[in-house]
Amino acid sequence: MHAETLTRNEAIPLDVPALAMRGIGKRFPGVVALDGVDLTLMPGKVHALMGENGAGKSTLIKILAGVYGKDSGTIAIGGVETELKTPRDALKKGIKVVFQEIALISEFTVAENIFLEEYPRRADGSIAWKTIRAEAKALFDRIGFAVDPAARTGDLPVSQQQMVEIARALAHEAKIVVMDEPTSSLTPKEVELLFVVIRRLTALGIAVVYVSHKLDEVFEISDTVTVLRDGRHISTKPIGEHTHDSLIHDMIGRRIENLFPRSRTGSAGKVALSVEGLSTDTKLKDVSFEARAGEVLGFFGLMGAGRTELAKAIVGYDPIRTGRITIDGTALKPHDTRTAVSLGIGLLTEDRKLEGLMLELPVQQNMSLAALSSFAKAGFVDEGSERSAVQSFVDRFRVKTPSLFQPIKNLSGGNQQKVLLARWLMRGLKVIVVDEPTRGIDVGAKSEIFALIDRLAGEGLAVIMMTSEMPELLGLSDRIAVMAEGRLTATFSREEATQERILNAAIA
Amino acid sequence: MTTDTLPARKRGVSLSALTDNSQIVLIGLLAVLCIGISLAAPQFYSPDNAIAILRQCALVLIVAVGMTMLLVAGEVDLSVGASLAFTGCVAMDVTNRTHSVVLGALAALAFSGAVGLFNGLVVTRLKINSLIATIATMMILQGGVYLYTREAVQNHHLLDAFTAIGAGYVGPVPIPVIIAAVIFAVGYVTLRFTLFGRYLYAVGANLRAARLSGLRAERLKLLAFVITGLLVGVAGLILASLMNAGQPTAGRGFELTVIAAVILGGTSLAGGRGTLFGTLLGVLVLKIVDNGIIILRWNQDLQMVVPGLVIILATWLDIVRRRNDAR
Amino acid sequence: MRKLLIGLLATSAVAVMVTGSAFAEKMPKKVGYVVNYATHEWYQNVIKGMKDRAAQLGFEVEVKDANLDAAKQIAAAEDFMSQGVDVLIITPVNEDAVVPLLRRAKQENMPIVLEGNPVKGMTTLVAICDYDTGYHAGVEAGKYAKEHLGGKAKVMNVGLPLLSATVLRSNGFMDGIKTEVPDAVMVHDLDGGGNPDRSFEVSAAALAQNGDVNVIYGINDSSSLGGLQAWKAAGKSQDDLLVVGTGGEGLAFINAIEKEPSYKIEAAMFPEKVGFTAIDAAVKLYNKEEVPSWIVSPTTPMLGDGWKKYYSVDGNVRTINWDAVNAVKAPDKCMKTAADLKK
Amino acid sequence: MPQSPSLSASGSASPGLARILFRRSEIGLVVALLAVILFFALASDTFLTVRNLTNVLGQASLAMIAGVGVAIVFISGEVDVSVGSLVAAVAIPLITVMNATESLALGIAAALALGLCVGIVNGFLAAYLGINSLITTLGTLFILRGGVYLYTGQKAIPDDVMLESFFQLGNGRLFEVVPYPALIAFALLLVFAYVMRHRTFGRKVYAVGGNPEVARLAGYDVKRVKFTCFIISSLLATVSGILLASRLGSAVHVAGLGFEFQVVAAVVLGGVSLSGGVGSLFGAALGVLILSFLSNGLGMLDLATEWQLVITGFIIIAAVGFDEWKRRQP
Repeated sequence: MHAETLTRNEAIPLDVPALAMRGIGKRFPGVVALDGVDLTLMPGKVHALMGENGAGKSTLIKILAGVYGKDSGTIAIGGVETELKTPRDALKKGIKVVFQEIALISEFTVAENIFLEEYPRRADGSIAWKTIRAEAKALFDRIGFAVDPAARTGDLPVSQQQMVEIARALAHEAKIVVMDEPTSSLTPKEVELLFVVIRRLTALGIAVVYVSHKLDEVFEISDTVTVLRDGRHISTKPIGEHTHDSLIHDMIGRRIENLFPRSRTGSAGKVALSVEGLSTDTKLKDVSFEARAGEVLGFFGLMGAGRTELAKAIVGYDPIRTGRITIDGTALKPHDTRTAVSLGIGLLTEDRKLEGLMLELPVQQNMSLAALSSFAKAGFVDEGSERSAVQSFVDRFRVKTPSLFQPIKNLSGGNQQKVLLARWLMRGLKVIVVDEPTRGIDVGAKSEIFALIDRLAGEGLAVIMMTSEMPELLGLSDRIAVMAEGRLTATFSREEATQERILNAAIA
Repeated sequence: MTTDTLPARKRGVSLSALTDNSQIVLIGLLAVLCIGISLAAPQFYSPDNAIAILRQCALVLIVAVGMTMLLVAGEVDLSVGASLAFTGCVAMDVTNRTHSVVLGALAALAFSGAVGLFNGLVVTRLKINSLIATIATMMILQGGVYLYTREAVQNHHLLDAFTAIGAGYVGPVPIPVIIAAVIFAVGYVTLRFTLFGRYLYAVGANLRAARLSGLRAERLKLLAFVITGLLVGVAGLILASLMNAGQPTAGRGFELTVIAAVILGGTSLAGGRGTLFGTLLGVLVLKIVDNGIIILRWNQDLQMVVPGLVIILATWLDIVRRRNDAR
Repeated sequence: MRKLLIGLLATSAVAVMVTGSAFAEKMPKKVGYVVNYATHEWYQNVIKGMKDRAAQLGFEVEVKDANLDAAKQIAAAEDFMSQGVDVLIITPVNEDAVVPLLRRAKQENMPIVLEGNPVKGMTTLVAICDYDTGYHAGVEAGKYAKEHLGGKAKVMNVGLPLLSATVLRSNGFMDGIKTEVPDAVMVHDLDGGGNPDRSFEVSAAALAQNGDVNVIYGINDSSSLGGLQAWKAAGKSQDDLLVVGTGGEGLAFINAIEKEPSYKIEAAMFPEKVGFTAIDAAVKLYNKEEVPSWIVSPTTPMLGDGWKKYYSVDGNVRTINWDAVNAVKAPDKCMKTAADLKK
Repeated sequence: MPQSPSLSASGSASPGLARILFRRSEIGLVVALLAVILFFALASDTFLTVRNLTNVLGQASLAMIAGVGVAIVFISGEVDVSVGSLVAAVAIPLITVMNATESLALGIAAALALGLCVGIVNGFLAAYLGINSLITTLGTLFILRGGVYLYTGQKAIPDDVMLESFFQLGNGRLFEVVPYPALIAFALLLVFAYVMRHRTFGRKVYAVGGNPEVARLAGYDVKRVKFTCFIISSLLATVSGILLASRLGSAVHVAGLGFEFQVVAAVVLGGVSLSGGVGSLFGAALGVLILSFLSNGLGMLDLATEWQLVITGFIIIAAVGFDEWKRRQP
């Protein structure tokens, strides 16, 4: 049966919507993620889902995948109203999702991950490993992806893992295939292969949801576009009725002007951080750069290019093999966050939950962590001055929290990020590294974070910003460094930088 | 609610500054136990019994102070029972040889501190899960104590000061209770008000975040292990004094009692959550249950069953409570 | 005095030679002993008695420890059988748990001497009489109570219900004390776990519940000492108290008798003698001689300084006085055994 | 890009007993086991005999059977320490029912029924109510042991009917050579290794332990998988308990004290991670064998219990420490 998965399923009627979501609502503590959103998918069509980060795309997809339950609204599949309470329900209805975050078991082989949802079995019920390997290989051959089906998934680079994710959605019969940012780390050649696959899927009558930031891709592949903003449905139109500008307008709304409030005028100061010939065992190869006080140095790279690894190495978190890191003239002992912090460099991590937040602890404890020793006298924490310092940051940053004693897990992503940023500002840094500072943050809070970053540079900090978001890269950076495969491939001044040049350098 | 981890300090110390929801459940449980037992057996409230309970609590509480710090930092030490027995033997032996209580006490602390250091190094340097590492240490100590002494180390020095550590009184209050109270107070202040205490919560709540913020997570954990070790030394000294001998067979199952009390007090096995006040309540509940079973002349086998049930129940109530908080 | 000692030693040497020569015909090469709990002082002394006796007779005793694990005990016995020992001596962790082992040993013609308690299908058992030990100590305690405690006996039994042997001791003690003080009562019947800290803990609670006690009985020295320490910690005077311990295996009781005014009676069970007797039984089995199915090893209550008759202490080393111990008469049969408990 | 063809050739998707047995992670354990055997063979002249080696296999089988179950729970990302009391508890229905009915089958059924109940309770508390499984099973460890003491009045329940089949179960040998418990252990090991490798349930266990969120996205019922693992663990511990009861010829209230430590130590030594998703049942079995041969060999050298404890403790630290170090290497 698996060999036949790529043949037209005659049972799919082409005139009934494959999926009709009506008035979907979903709220999280402190945030309305979705508010009455509609989405209709037709068989054999590619439907692009657009919107800024935090617009509600991921939430909508997760409801479709059965990961989240909806608070209100209805879902009909093939004209039949249905409930998707668990991922299993969604899979049974033929909904396959390629998630943005890699959803693979790293200990398993690629082939096994492909068939994770349903293992092919032999007559006696045991797993047909030979079939799995053969079919995985056949599948990759058919799609044209070069991935070794026998490799341990965790050993693969992120781009290949992404291909495995995509391939997995095609391994079984599906009525609806959802792809959430499938190309974020693929090369243009691989993107072309993906598009061939998508076209083949639609020819079979499968409805495809395509989520992407990349306008060119959307114009190339999609039939219809739905735009979400701030959890609301903004527009659904055939792609032919859109221009680049109209699409951006729908996504960003009026905020396009003030999203990147650049207030700085002065030029950069002296060198605050210098990195020479930095290499690690894991990723980085001979990275050298300098960052100056009062500037935002943006780092761009596709997924797996080494941005996060670079961030972790220069703040002393990960060990390095060779190279020299100097902060404000003092050499940093590698793999020692304590000295790094005391020298004045800190990291706002990409993964807030895993590396930033102490979820169960209150706002106050979370914010004061790095600066705590400055409130201590003879080892005792002066909680009075700690609290007033925290309170002043809560006021200045407009952190929305019922009290300083609220566990931080109950705050929205934007407010959490403000608390983590304040953690470092309270400490008083010379260099701050921010890694994907707006991931999972809604649009309103986003511009506040941008304003904060801008202000930091204005106050004389060297800001190093790792990002995969082109608008924020271009909007905020004074200089832009581009990485690929662990190397620094290009550096542009603000004036030189264009999307095309940056992308070319990132793909090289 | 405010928080279940670090209670908010209000101006002036009110009861609500010391407690939180999970502890209200425990306080209620404690009240029910006390009332129930004393209705059935009035001797429960006799001064003798109160002192007996407090003295029993003292030993557990002293070690539980360290264990709370360890659990808050996300680690655990199962070797405390075996270490307790060994330390008692060392204390008695050295006091016998030197006729000095001070040297005996120092030797006990040095030994148990070294055990804590060993545990800490194995966990932080070799990166072995502390559950496994301290099971191994437990085996080593259980074997080691018999290599050290085949039989109970008798009191040959007959120093009154040594006997007083465990069996003496200041006024009506037994000295071990005073020692425990002091250690509890110091522990409470340390965990609650000092940089070290606050850092332990951070390390346990999110190790990576703590390291990224410049905390020396490994060293903090190591310190918590050493503190636990030293407190075991104090308890071992008291036990040796109470028993008037260093008993290599003592301390069996002691580690489970201590951990049970700490967990019952609302400290999470996952780290980052817990208070010493909760631990105090946990110790009291467990020891009053233990005492009540004897006072009520129930079958002593229940002393195994009841704590098992109480801990599962308390943990479940905690989960229910937190689930409700999240809404 | 010294001459007397030397004289005693000389006679004991002769006695040893005489008894030794009785077995002169055939000695096993190796005897294996699976002990239930080698780290306990009692068994340390049993082993000491065995090794001493075997050395006298010129062969080797090898010991494996079950460490209170019934499964490990079976494994250790298996290992001995495959190693090829000539006779096996076993102190069961649990009497019922060695029945299959005895069956297998019989299939392989491995002679087995049991120590401790009787087991279905056994050939011979070397044991003290637990009930009798408690009983005689109880009689002495009763006499003491009549003389010093105003004829009243309110007993706190720091017991160990886990083992039938220790239950028998407690029962014997109460029955014995009642022969002298008929209205003696057991105020507390406790499970002290046989270890000192647990005994201390439960005794402290029990004394708080009802402190009207004047006799503390412990099924072993750890239990009686735990009970006494709890008494002292409760701030009670030892003036009207009698403490009775059982076992007399280590230095602890000697220390207590010397230093604690209330510690007056110790029911000595002479573990060394048990080991000694077990080896003799093993040799007999090896020679396929007739052996009684129950060989009783003697016990006796020691009052006050009475221990000095059987033991001498130098520093941390305790030496048994074999003559005095060998002179203690053992009954042919126990008054009560574990079988009586099941009725 | 770490993608060497030699590694992928020996990748986990290759069936065949020999290749399963000697996958990367287990080679170290096999070498360690052989080293232990070699050492004692040289140090003691009574160690390397067929009789002794088969003895050890028989002795190891109890920990191995329970260890397979505990390893499965570990792989699913949970912990089960209740097995120490369970092996003692299941002997009670076994012996009682056998005494009443003179039927081995009914006795075994009664024992399995109790094991099933305990598994359901553990699984329900840990998987469905979400109580930390260490606390849950520590609780049931206490409750079961206390329950055994209460029920038996701290006395063993003897086997009154003395069925030959029951005696043979734990004490007999196939062809007078291989102990039946060893055969049963090996059979169960093979069955569950097959399940973990070649049935979807086994793969779900690995997935759930390796990454519960991904497993949920793949449509697995994470709670049910964990629930089932607890039941398997309890049932396997029941089998251990039945064999133990046969070897002890009775329901012994003190049986299995500390058994849980022994099993957990062996399983971790065998490379099964406490954090889930990693390890194999063969590894766990090798861990059991290493500790069993160690204990037997040290006994042969006439080393007392205290030395055995000390040496075993250090070996666990060294072995697990080495494993962690190896895992950290890129």
